[in-house]
Parts: sequence; C-alpha cells; structure tokens
Amino acid sequence: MSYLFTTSDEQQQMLGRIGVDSLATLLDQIPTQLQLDRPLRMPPALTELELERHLRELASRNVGAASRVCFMGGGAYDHYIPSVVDEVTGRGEFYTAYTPYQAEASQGTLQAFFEFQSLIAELSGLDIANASLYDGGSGVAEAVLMAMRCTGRTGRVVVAGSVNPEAVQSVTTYLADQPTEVLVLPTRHGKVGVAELESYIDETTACIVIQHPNFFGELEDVEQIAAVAHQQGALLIHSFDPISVGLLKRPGELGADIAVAEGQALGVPLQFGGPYLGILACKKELVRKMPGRLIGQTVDRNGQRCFFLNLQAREQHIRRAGAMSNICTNQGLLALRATVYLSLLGPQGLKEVAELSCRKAHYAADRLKQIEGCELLFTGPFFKEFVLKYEHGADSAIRKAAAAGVDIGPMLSRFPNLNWLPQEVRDQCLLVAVTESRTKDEIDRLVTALA
Amino acid sequence: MSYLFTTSDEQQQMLGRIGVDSLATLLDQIPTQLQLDRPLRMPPALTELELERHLRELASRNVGAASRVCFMGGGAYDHYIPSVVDEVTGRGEFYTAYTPYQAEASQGTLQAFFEFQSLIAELSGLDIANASLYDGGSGVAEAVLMAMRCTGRTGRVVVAGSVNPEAVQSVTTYLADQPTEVLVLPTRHGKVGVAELESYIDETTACIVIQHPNFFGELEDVEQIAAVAHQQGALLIHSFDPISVGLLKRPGELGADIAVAEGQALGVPLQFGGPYLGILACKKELVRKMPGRLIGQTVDRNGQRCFFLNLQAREQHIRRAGAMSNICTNQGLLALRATVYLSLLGPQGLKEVAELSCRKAHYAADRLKQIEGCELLFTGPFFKEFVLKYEHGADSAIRKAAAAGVDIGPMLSRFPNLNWLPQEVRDQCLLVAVTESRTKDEIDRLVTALA
Amino acid sequence: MRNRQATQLLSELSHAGRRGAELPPSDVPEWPLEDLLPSEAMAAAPPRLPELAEPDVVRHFVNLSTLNMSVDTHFYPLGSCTMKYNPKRHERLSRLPGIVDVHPHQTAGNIQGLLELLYEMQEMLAEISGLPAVSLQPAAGAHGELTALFVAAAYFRDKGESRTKVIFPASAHGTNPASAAMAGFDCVELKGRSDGFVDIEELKQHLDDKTAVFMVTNPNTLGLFEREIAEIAKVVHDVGGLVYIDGANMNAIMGITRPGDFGGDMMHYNVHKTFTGPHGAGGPGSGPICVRDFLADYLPAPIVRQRDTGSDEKRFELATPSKTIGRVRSFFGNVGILVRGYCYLRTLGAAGVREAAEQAILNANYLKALLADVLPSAHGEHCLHEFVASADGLAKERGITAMDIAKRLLDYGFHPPTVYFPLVVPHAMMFEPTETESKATLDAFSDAIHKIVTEDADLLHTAPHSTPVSRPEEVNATRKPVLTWAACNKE
Amino acid sequence: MRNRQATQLLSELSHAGRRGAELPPSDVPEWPLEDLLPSEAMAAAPPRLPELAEPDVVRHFVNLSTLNMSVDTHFYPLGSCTMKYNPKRHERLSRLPGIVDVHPHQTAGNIQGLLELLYEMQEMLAEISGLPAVSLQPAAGAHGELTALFVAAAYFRDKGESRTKVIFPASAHGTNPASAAMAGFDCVELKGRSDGFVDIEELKQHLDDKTAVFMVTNPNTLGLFEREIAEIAKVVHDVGGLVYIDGANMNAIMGITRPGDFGGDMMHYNVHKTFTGPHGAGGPGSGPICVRDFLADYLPAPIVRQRDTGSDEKRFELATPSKTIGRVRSFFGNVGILVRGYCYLRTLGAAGVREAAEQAILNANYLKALLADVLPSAHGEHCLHEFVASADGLAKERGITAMDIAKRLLDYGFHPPTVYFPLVVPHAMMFEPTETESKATLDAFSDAIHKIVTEDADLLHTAPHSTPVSRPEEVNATRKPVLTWAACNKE
Ligand SMILES: Cc1ncc(COP(=O)(O)O)c(C=O)c1O
Ligand SMILES: Cc1ncc(COP(=O)(O)O)c(C=O)c1O
Repeated sequence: MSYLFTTSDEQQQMLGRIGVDSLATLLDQIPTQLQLDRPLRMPPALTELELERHLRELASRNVGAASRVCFMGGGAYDHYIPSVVDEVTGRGEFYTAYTPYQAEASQGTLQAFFEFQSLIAELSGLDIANASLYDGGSGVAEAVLMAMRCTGRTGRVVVAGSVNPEAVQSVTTYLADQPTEVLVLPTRHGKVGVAELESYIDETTACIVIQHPNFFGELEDVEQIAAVAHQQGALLIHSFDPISVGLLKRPGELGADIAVAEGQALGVPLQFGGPYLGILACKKELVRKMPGRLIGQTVDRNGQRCFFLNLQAREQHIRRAGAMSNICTNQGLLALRATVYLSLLGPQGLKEVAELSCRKAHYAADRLKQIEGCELLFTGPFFKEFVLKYEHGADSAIRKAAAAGVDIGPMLSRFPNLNWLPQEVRDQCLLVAVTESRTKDEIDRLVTALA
Repeated sequence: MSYLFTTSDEQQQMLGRIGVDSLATLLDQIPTQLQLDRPLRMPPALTELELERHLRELASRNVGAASRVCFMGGGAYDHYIPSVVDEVTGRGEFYTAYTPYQAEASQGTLQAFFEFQSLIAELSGLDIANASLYDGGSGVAEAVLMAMRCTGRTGRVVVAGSVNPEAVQSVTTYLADQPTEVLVLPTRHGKVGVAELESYIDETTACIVIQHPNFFGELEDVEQIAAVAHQQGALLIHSFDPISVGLLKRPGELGADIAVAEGQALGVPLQFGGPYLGILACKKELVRKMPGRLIGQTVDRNGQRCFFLNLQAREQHIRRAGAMSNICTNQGLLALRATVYLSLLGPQGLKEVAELSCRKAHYAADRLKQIEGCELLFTGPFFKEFVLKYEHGADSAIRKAAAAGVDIGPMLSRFPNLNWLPQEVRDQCLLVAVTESRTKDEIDRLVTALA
Repeated sequence: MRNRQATQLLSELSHAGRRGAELPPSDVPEWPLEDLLPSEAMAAAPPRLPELAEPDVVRHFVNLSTLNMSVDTHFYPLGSCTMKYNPKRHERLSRLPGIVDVHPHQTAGNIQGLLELLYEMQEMLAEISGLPAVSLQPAAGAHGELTALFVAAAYFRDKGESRTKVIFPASAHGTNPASAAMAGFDCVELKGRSDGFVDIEELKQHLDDKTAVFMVTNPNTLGLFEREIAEIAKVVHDVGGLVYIDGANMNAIMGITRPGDFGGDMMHYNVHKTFTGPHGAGGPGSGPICVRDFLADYLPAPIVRQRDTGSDEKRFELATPSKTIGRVRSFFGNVGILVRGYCYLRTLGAAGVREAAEQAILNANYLKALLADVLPSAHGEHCLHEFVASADGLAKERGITAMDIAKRLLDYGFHPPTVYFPLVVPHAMMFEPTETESKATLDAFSDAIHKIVTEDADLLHTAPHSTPVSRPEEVNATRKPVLTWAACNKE
Repeated sequence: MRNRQATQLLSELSHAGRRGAELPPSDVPEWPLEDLLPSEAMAAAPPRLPELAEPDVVRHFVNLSTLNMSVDTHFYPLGSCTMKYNPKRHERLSRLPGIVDVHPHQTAGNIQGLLELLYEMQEMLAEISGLPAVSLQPAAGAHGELTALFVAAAYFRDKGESRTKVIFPASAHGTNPASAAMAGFDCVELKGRSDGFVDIEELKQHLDDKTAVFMVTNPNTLGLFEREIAEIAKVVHDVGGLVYIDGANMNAIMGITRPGDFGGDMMHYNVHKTFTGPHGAGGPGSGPICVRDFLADYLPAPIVRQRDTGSDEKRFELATPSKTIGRVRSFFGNVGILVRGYCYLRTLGAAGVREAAEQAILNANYLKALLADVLPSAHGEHCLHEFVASADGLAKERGITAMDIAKRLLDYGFHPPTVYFPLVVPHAMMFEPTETESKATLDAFSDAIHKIVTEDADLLHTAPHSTPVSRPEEVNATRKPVLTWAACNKE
C-alpha cells in the first residue's frame, strides 16, 4: 500500500542502527512454531482507484435515504444535517486526535466536549452530562448499572415494555450474570399503566426505566411514574429523544434522576446504525457514580482558563475493577457533531425541528388512518412517530411503499422481545416516523402507495 | 438567510453609535430617484434543507462521470483524483483566504504556490512558471500576447489547426482588435506539416502556437517546428498535456520558449468546464514579460526563509495599463489541487498514469477500428485520445454508446472553427479519450455498443 | 507546538523511492510502448517530482494551511475584496455528483438540470443588474472587463465607428486600465474631484467621437456612491460612448439600485465577492457580464437559452449569439463558482439580497464610527459597504504607519485592511467588514486598533511578533528573484 | 495570530436572537399544537441553547480545532493507542451515498452491498485472528471484552458450570478488570515476572474449576510477545477455562501469528487502532470479537450470514445465533468505522497486512535504538510495535521527570508518548511510532529528545511554553468539579 512505503535503503539503514541483519531477527521474538507459515487468505490488494470502484459498486446495491423518501424510525431518524456539521467535524485536528490526555495539546477537544456536556445538561434539564457513551441502547444498560450503584439495590430493575426493544435487550444482556431481576412490563395500550407499574416497585427496586416519547411514539405519564419510583427510593431513568425537548418538557423537569438518549438525531448520519452517540445526564449528587468521561474547567499555570479530564478516578484506567464502567474509547467525534448541530440550531431551531416533525407526523397519521385497512395501533398522543397497523400485513405495506420509492418501518415483528404483543398484531404493525425533512408531497405519496 | 442575521437590538445599537435614526438615512447616499422602487424579481428564498432538495433534483437531471463510463475528451479528462486532494484543499484556511498580500498571514498559501511554480517548471522542462492563469484556453491567448511583448513583433501569429479549437477561438477573440494577423494553419493530416508551416513564418511573426499531443491526440514534430520558429526569431508556444510528460519529452526539452497547459487533469474535477487551471511556464529570460502572479523566496526580519509576492511590478495593481496582463483573481485553489496531486503522484505515479492512459487508449483504438463502419480519422502516433470516424454519424455513435451507459465525444461538428475539415468528415467524427480510470471491460462495453 | 519539520519544502521532504499513490496494473494487452509511441518523442525518465508517501503529503499541506489567516478563522476586512463568510452548504452542494462530475462536452439533453441552473443564474444576474443579456463565461472580474471591452469593440466595429479611447478615474482598480490596454484601447485617466467623485467637467473634456467606453466603479473605491452617475452616463451616451460599471462593489447596492437603471450599458459581477464564491487563496472567481439588449448579439458563446417547447416542459440549450466575439476561454465558464453564487442567491431571495447589502452598509458605517477618533476618514460622513480611513495623523504625530498598524493587527488575531490603496488617500486603510461579521467582532476589532495606536512605536515597527514570519525582505529578492526550488539550490 | 475571540465559550458568544439555521415553513395543515400534544407535556420554552449565527459557529470550531495536536498535523507516538495515519480515501468512501445514509432497519434485500461488505469483513477478521466466528457489534475494544465475557458466561451457564473468576496480569489494560467486574466476575490479578511476562507458576496457583477466563494482552503492554503463550493457554484449558486475547496490539502481529493459533479462544480487535479508524478525539471505535466455533452460537445478534442460493448469485442475510446472549447495543454496530477498516484491509491485502506489522516493528525498534542512550528500556533487547523506556535515570540524576520531557516535546512540535503507564516501570514512557511514520520523522523526534534532556531543568519543569495553555491545575478542580457552563457561572 502506497502510504506505508518505506524504501529498502531506509530499511537497511534502520536495521543497521538497530544492530540486526534483517527483519527476521526482530520477528524471532515470536516463537517460530507459532508463526503463520502461509500468507493470509484475503482478497487481493486494491489501489485507491480500484477500491473506489469496488465500494461504489457495493454502495450501488444499497437503498439509502438520500435517494429515497425515508419515513423509517425505531430509534434512528432522517433529520436534516446542516453542512457545517460535516465541514467542521471533518477537520483532521479533531478526527485524527485521540483522548485528550495531554491537556496542552488538546484544548480544542477538551473545550468542545465541555460545551457538549453543557448543552446536554441543558437539553436534559439535569445538572451534568458525560462526554458520551457508545449509543442509546448500551447507554440504557449503563444507566441501569449506575442506578444500582447509586441506590445500592440489586434486587430488581423494572423496564417499561414501551422502551426501545433493542435497548431492553441490552439491559437484559448486561444483567444476565447478575442476581438482579429484570422485569419488563408489557405496555399493551401503548404506554405504561401507572397503577400496574406501582405494584411491581418495592424497596429492592433500583430503578424504573421508561422512554418518553416511547418506542411507539407515544407520550408517557412521566411525572406520575417518577413519583412511583421516588416513593420507593428507586431512581427514574428516562430515555428521551433529544429533538423532542424542543417542544416537550425535559427529563429533569419531569422528575428523572438519570436521562439517557440516542443522540443520532443531533447531526449524526444514519450509516446503518453506527457510530451513533450515547447520551447520559444526571443529577449533581450522582456524578461520582457516573460512567464515562467528564471534562472539567480549571486554570493553567498562568491563571488562564482551560479544560482537562476531570474525575478520572471513576474511570477504568485509574480505578480498574472498581471503575464506574469499562468504557475507554467513547463516541467523541459524534459528541462533537452534536455540539456543532446544537450550536447551529439554537433554541429556536430546535423548537422548529421538533414542531415540524410533530406536525408532519400528525398529518401523515391523519391521512393514513383514513385509508381502508390502515389504522393506528395506539390512540394516545404521540410526538413524531406512530405504529401503523396494516391489515394486509406490515411487510406488504413496506413493499408497496418501497415500490413508490418510499421507505417505512421497521415492522414490529423484527423485535423478538416484543412478544407480549400478539403475533398477528406484530405481523401487521410497523413504525412510521416523520421528520422535518419530509414534505407534504412525500407524505401524500406514501398515502397513495398504501391506499 | 440565517447566517446574515443581526438582531434588531444590535442594529439599533449600531445605528445609535453611527448617529443616525435608521438605515434609510445611510441609504440616502444613493439618490432616491435611482433607487429601485420594487423588490427584485427572484425565485423565493430557500432554507438549507429546501436548497439541498432543489439542487439534488437539478443534479439528478444531469449525466455525470461518476455514475457512467466516461471516454470523453477534447481538453477535459476523467483522470482519477486521489481523496487527499479534496481533503487538503477543502481546508478553510486555504479556500477562504485570498491573494496573499500580507505575507505574514499567508505563508501557507505562499509556500504552496512557490511549490506549484517549482513543480510546473519541472513538468514543463522550463525555468519558471507563474501561479496560474484562468484556464488552458485563455492561457494560450495570454501566451501569444506575451510572445508579442517578448519579440516586439505584432505582424503575425501562426496557430496550428491542431490546437484545441476553443483555445484558437480565444486567441482570435483576444487579438480581434489588434493589427496582428492570426493565421490558423489547417492540419488536414492530423498534425502540422512542417514544410508548409515554414512558408508562413517570417520576421514579423511573433510566435508559432502548437499543441502536442494535439487536439486530435496526435503527436507533433515539435523539435522541427521549434527550429522553424527560432530560425525566424519567433517564439514557440507549446500547449501540452501535463499528464503526457510522464511518458513524453517535456516542452523545454523540445525547444519550446513558452509552455501552456490546461491543468484540469492534475486533480481538478470536470464540473462542466471550470474552474480549471491555466498553466504558463517559460524560459528565465522572459520572466519579466510574464503575465500572472509569481511567488518568490526571501528571508524575513529574523533571517528565516519565507515567501512573498515577487515581481508585482508586472501586475495590474502596480503597473495598470502597462501591466503584463489584467489578471487579478486567478485560479489559486486549483493550483493548490495540482500541487497536492503532483506531490502524491511523484515521478513514478505520473509515469504510470501516462502509461496506463496511453496503453488503454491504444487498446480501445485497436478494438474500435476493427468494427465495421469505424475507423480512425488519422493514422499517426497518438497519446491518450484519437478521432473516431463512424460512418453512421458521430451523433449516432454517441447515442448508441450512451444507451450502454458510456459517454464519448465531443463530435468535431461542435467546433465551428474546424471548418477546414470537410463538413461530412466533421459530422462523422468524434473524439475518444481513455484515461487510467477506464478498465478493459469498460472499453469492451464501448466496443460492443458501437459494433 | 508548531510542526516545523512538516513545512519544509516538498523537495526537502522528498526521499527517493517513496510514493504517495499507486496505480492499478494494466488490464489491457501489454504491447511494447515502443510500438505505440515513436522513441524520439519519449522521455528518458519522468520529471523529477518530489517523492513522498501519502502521510507526508497530508501533514505537509495541513500544517501549511495553519500558517494562513482566512475567513473561516479570522476577521478579514480586506477592503475592495468583500471577504464575507462562505456558506458551507455551497461546498456540499457544488460537489454533488451530477454537478461536479459533468464533462464540459456533455450534450445538452444530458444536462438539463445544470442548464436550468445556469439559465436561472443568468436571469437573476440580469434582474439584479437591470441589464438583460448575460454571459457567464468570464473567469473573474478582470476577465469580465476584458470580455465586455471586446464586446464594445465588436459593437463599434459593426457600426463602422472607430473608437479608440477608454476613460476611467484615477481611483479605478488596476484591472480597468489593464483590461482596456489589453483589448487594444488607449487609456485616459481622470484626476477626479478632491471629494473622491468623478468630475463631470473633466470627463467632458475627454469625451468625443473617439470615446468608446467610460469605466466607472460604483460605489467607488472610497465606498461612496457616485451621486451624479445618471448625469455622467448621459454625457457619455451623448458622444456615442458606452458606460461600463465595474461591479466589484455590488455588495453595497444589490437590490437597492441597479447599474442598468443608473445608466450603465455593461458591467461585470465578481461572483466570488458579492455572491460568496470562496476566494481560494487567490481564486478561482467568476466574472459574468451583463449588457444592454443592443449588445447581446456580441456576447461570447455559448449562452444558455430556454427553448420554446410549446408545452409546460422546460428545455434548455446552449446557443451562439449571432455576432458573437467568439470566446475568451475554453468551455462554458467557472461553473463550480457559479453554482455557489446560485446557491447564495436562492438562499437569500429578493428580500435577503437587499438585506445583505443593507447590513454590509450598516457594518461599514458602524466600524467607521468606532474608528473615527483614531483613524478618521477623509471622505464622506457616511459610506456604503466600505470606507477608507487615513493613518496620516498617526504617522505625523507618532511615526506610526498604516503598515505598522496592519502588521500589529496580526498579533491581535485580525487580518489587516487593505493598505495604501487607493493612492489618493495618504496612509490609506480600506476597511470592508461585510455583512457576515457580528457587532461583537467589530467591537473587538475596534478595541484592538484603539490599543494598538497607544502601543510603543518600536513594538509596532517590528510587528508582527506572533506570526510564523515577520516582514519579508523584498528589495534584494526582487532584484534576484528566486521563483523555484531549482533556483534556490543554485543560490 | 491566534483568534482568541472566537474560542470563547459558546455561551459567551451567544447573543439573544441570533441563529445559525432556519427551517422551512410548515407545508401541512396548521392544526393548533394544543390539539396534537397534551399541554402538561409541553415545555414553556425550548432549552436555553446558545444563539449564534452560522459564521460564529464555524469560526468557533475551526479555531478550536487548531488548539489540538493530531495525526494529521503531528507525530503522535502515544503508546498503546496505535495512532497511525488515517488514509483519506476511507473518509471519502465511508461517506458514499448507499453507505452513509442507510437506515439501520432497512430490510436485508435492500442492502446486499453493505451486507456483503460486512460479511467479507467478518471473514477477514476471522482469518487474521484464526478464530472462525465473528461479531461486529461491539462499539470499542472494552465493549468487545465485555461482550466476549458475556459469551463466556453464557457458555459456562449452558454447560452448567459455575465459574466466577477472571484472571489477568497486573500490566493488563484497565478495561480488562473493569470489563470482568462489569460482567459480574471476580477479578484476580497476577503480579507477573520481573521481565514483564506472565509467570506460569503464579498463574497455575489461581487456576481451578472456578476459573472462567484468563485475559492476556499479546503482545503485552511492554511491546513484548508472551513467548510461553501456548503453554499458558494449555494450563488454562486444562482447568476448563477460556483464554481471552486482548487484541489491542494486533498491529504488531497481524499476518505473522494468530491468536487462534497460539491458544486464544476469544479476542477483540480495535478497528480504530489496528485498521486505522480515525480516533475522533476519543472515539468512535469498533471492537469486533472473534471466538472459537464452540462459542459461535452465543454471539450477540445479528451476524451476517451468506445464504446458500444454489447458484452463483450471492445473498446475504442478518441472522441470530441459536443461543445468543442477546445484544450489547442497538442496531448492527459501528458500521462507519467497520467500513474504514474494510477499506484498509482491502487496500493492504494479505502481503500488506503483514508488511504493515513488520514496518511497525522496525519503526519501534529503530526509535528504541535511537533513544537507548538517554531513555533506556528496561525490558527486552528488541520489542515489537512499541516499547517502554524509563526516565528514571534522568529523574535521579537531573530531577527531570517523564512528565517534564513529555510536556517539553510539545514545544518541539511532537505529541508526547504515553507516560507513567504501565505502572510496573518507573517513570515509564511508552512509545508507539506505528508503521506510517517515516525515518525522517523518527530521526527528528530523537533529535528533539536528545536536545531536551540537556536543557535547563527549570525550563522543563515549566514546559510547555508554546502551547495555548500550560499545566492545568487539577487538585482543586477535582475537589470542586466544574463540568458545565451553568456550574462556571455559579462559581
Ligand atoms: C474594483 C475592482 N474591480 C475589478 C476587480 C477585479 O476583479 P477580479 O479580481 O475578480 O479579476 C477588483 C478585484 O480585485 C476590484 O476590487
Ligand atoms: C491493551 C488495550 N486493551 C483494551 C483497550 C480498550 O480499547 P477501547 O479503547 O477501544 O475500548 C485498549 C485501548 O485503550 C488497550 O490499549
């Protein structure tokens, strides 16, 4: 490969300085019997020109949002990404740097992440946010572990069935080897029944996990749920859509102790599911139990304001087995994207994105439910996404829409742990999400396709 | 537009500081009767999201090289552009700066253009190159004016008919109001007949302009032509393909006094004809007659090597009517692209690009001429491009190829000043160019389409 | 923390045998090259380009870039150059496939989207100028001037008139006389009035039947509107001459007043200034011209025309004006820059275009007011989009020059204004803040200037102190220019 | 020349009413919002985000970026992090439409190209590791460790074995114990031998039927290959335990030796290190795991499988392993980084992969040799891809610490190595030059270190002197952490 090239005269000089005859001597460190005695079996090397041709060919066999109309939801959304986000985060000084261990060589990164923490704290209505987790799903699992640390309770964790099922699966997997019971509460009417919930919470319950707006797009009674949690000394973990707070009350205002979110909507491209951005914010008093990185403000030798990695004692490289999480490499560049996105949008922009998404989603729902054979599975208030029930089957709806260049979904049958919904319902149902990027014409096109 | 926004409270504060009541007072500087009394008639303003949708729609109605197979030539070529070129020239510090008047704030630009001059001098085999002209076509015209200044001759300029006809047209237009005769020498056999040429050159002739490899892809007898020019004290202006010198002798080696080139092949995208890159290089003794910008090396106050705008006395902002050219804004960013491109390619890379283009062009020509009804118009040696004669008509060839996703051309009938070729020949003929980006499969596809 | 190793010259970083790009092996029959090309045409070896690996190349240029000031990084009030913010959406959109990858000889039927865009651009430029016929071909402002002068010459030639003179004020940009000379005209320079405006009486003295064109920049180089422009145009027209408006300062008047309405017959735009084509460290630009109807037939070819399809369907084609001057370059024009200009105009819309001009005027006047106590402007109480202040007082009192202030500004993190231009103002400093700068930035800039003028004179004479280099030696270097690596090595 | 205004905090740059993005008006019926959403759910006002115009935002972040060192700008020999050059082609190609804009719930039939890429990536990772079953899901190395430990736990649970212990050497990366604890295991740390290798006798004392996994980084943190790894694996296997290879250092051995061949049962890759995913100022990464056949059924879902079509046509699908542990995150994985890793592997091919490792080893040994006189390494005559030197001698003789040298390197334009890790070496300095650095850069770096060690100690104690800030105060700031703007304002 061209950018590896060291010339053979350079190699000879280097070997000479090292004092060995050949590279083989250096490789002797690896016992010969353990060395691979054949070349790797890999496809042939490609030059840049060939690689580009190859990738373009692969890409041409995928259906992407840019060339189609995307009404897909279920945790990832086709919100518009202003060009500035790409331009700024595409700077080598950001994307080819690493964890800002050397503060003097990393003030750009450090300040940007400090700004990220500030923006996310504001968005969540809570005091403090870390500088990113892997994604929304693992973020929920981390939040649950954090709640267990904070409360000292390991008996039970209650998760609403209306939480993103992939996040629920992450919680289940993370806790599989713990004594803790993970209780998933079916939400057959589209959202948590507060009275039913109450009966599952006791003094061994570490936390209640809800999502609002939830996986089905519906709004939860967060304040009442918070009261239920707090009555028993449990924490409320609220998974939220960071766009929704342009219009809706923020987790902190609603009583959440820990807020988590998938930050993809904040300027991160869809890219088949990752890298996305795990967001976690909490009340001040929980900060030392938080997973992840925290940037702090301080002053330097000359009294100048600057930033550094604070509270590292919570992290694995210092605390090791006692760390608040094993996370090391995080999602820094995505946190930067969100920072740029939010500073472009400002309060008014965020409000408009939220409002447009909400209005257009309601228009779409209204039109769709007038179609023979189409109805909304749930009837409560929703934000930008809803469950469409199509009597000819969800896959038929997806196929019909696709034929008109429109993508909808996912089908609920994609999620094995939604099994508390009857199979025939799952087979008929799918999510439809509408963002500010969609036009009335596109919505009408979807309606026509399904009518 | 969002990025213009100054808030009304700011505006009020500013007006207060200026000491006027309203903006209208400032506009009073423009006589009222001259002010437009209606809004401009323009299409409605678009937000970024809408603009992107609109541009994507427009773009979708164009046929671009990225999604097709491009064998088009005639002065612009689909050579491969390594990703590094975009990445580096996409840095705001380069593309949002301007002419480096303040050397201290522009060492990046200045050094890069000094490197450009050095690379182009080397490519051309001449001593000195300027830091860009508008494009190859106007570059030929500038070179002719320069030759007239250098020789003090205004009688005649002889241009080979095998020079790019759009460049020839530029020369004619530039000299339309000068007493100088522009003599275009038909090249019916595909290249300059040296003996015939000789008969047109006299002691009033400022220069001979040739292109090698020429517009038809053919090689010229440059050394002999140089001898003819020099014998009469005229200068030889050699328009060359900067890729070709990976394989072919350089203008300076062949006897050219001034070399010009369209630099598009050096890492500049096709973008429907511009911005491209005008290249001009010359012998040392002609430097003070050169048009365009020149960066020089010097030392600063502390003895440190640095770069600055040298020999500005040739330029319009100092010499005004006596300047060597009116050029002010040039093609800096494209010169930077060429600099990055050439430093990536190095001698070996350039050689390989030239060699691959040449080999593939010959394979294509060989296959095409075996097709019934296809022949090459000229039979001399060529580099990467040739004139295909298709007995069913050039437009039919283009249509057939297009139906197979392949683009060829231009047709010779596109160029009104190739009228020294019989009309029926022009109607049947078109250019086919082959670069390193093309594969044997793609060539075979073209052959199948025309067979 | 600067990486000085990476910014050595490429030739110094070169190491024989390293390479930054690999090409695929040939997939066509390996015929001997000697069979393809005559041996006498072939080079013994390729040019001696530097040899670097890809990471060397990236680090070199990325580090070089950090030695620049630019709009993206710094306030850049370079007068006459309109260094406004370059919206990032333009960069994204001008790189869309179907725009960036279209071959210039692609047939019209295959590029209807692009032709529609260019046609609409023609229409918008015509509307903003008040001049109906447009050529998008010129590559920059100066190129537009030249093209328009060729058009004028062709027009007079066609009319059988022999007009040899081009007249312009002394404050004209250097490109005006240079273009006139290049187009074969004789140049006549007017002194102008002491208040910076054209002196009609002086102009009249030069007007006669040899007068081809009067070129005037409006608003002028002092940022002032020629209030008598209609009158001026009339006297030129009276002798059968044409009025050329240098539109470099259109940022001050777009949507407010139009060259076609105040007497201009021809004009150019600087798309890279007024309509935010990024300046690219010196270019590229784009310099479309607009002319009156009676000059339309002389425009260079091609222009975009909408074909009458007799239906709703829009069809566009490339057309050659009947008496065309020919061409001033190859291919259509600097399309990449035109696309950016198009995006800008579509983003602003009619109201936005006017607002941008108004805001530019407001910003210039605000900065003028902020600086008035230390850097007074000789001309005009108010200005349009820019103003020329003078450091003459400081020079006399404290021995501080415009250059000193300019250089010291670099230390404060600001790009200097244009200095010593126009020549009519002693110690001129020409400030053009543009509409995209915030009040906060203008305030900070003013604070810096106020601090600077109180600083120790020696500190200023030796400024800048925080830049990669300081005050290059120019005299010897001009006498013995070193313009290439090869030349350095010979030293 | 630094622009300090632009790098104030966003909250300080904010001005009420400014905005950086406008949204289109609604084109759907304007139903009252109150009819759509319950009033008690609605916020009184949107969050108080800062208010800036687009140019403010650009200038802020562009200027911030210039305060960073990075691979694109500086040599960055941060040990254990493999800061190699990130090829620019990867950035271009990972942003292709059809890759960057694919929705994660898109149906398999619509993404055959992407699935083919991911399938081939699984195959290449399996081949390089010698372990046949792959999950691309984990988001980073630590996440891969955790995932593999869940897999191990599920496997033992399935076998009905109760194994509670995870064992690792003291030199293990912090993520190893942290992952083990997070997965619910008890941690046992081995002291290891004085030469830095695992002490098999010590290991054996801890091995029993409670042993689930032995985690070992190979090559280890000192850049040395555990020569007895096969033996070690055997004793672990003998008690029924599994061997986990921390693959963070695969850059040293890829193509030369394989974890699956030297006894590993599970491993993770750090695609962002070994296969040049750019490090993104802290992330994202990608941490795929490879496991032996008998563990394949426990991998998280989904994995990509090639379906047997009975013809030449290739079809790929997403599949759920039969005894899957479930998921460790939402969606498929960090696909954007996997695409870059794929591009890297396809660029190198089999020979290139091995060459890259060899070149990394050569560079590390060369730098080790260059520095040996001033910064000797305690362990091993030679090293693999990195080495740990000690500034202990300098500390004792001249009072210069590893930190002093690290900070002073910044002034010379170099990013420092990792310092004070691993803890087993006093005043440790861990250098990993990687294969993408040239001899010239290593020479220049060595020159700088040789100069530094002769410099005045006070100059070093107060270094760096050319960076935007120098030596932040940490003690008070940790006691009273200020982690948001809101908190600064409260101070
Ligand atoms: C007043 C004026 N006229 C003409 C020009 C020339 O324009 P360009 O640099 O685009 O050739 C300029 C720009 O420098 C200018 O300021
Ligand atoms: C040896 C070792 N193991 C594990 C890790 C953790 O990997 P990541 O940062 O990708 O989570 C690292 C990286 O920091 C490492 O160096």
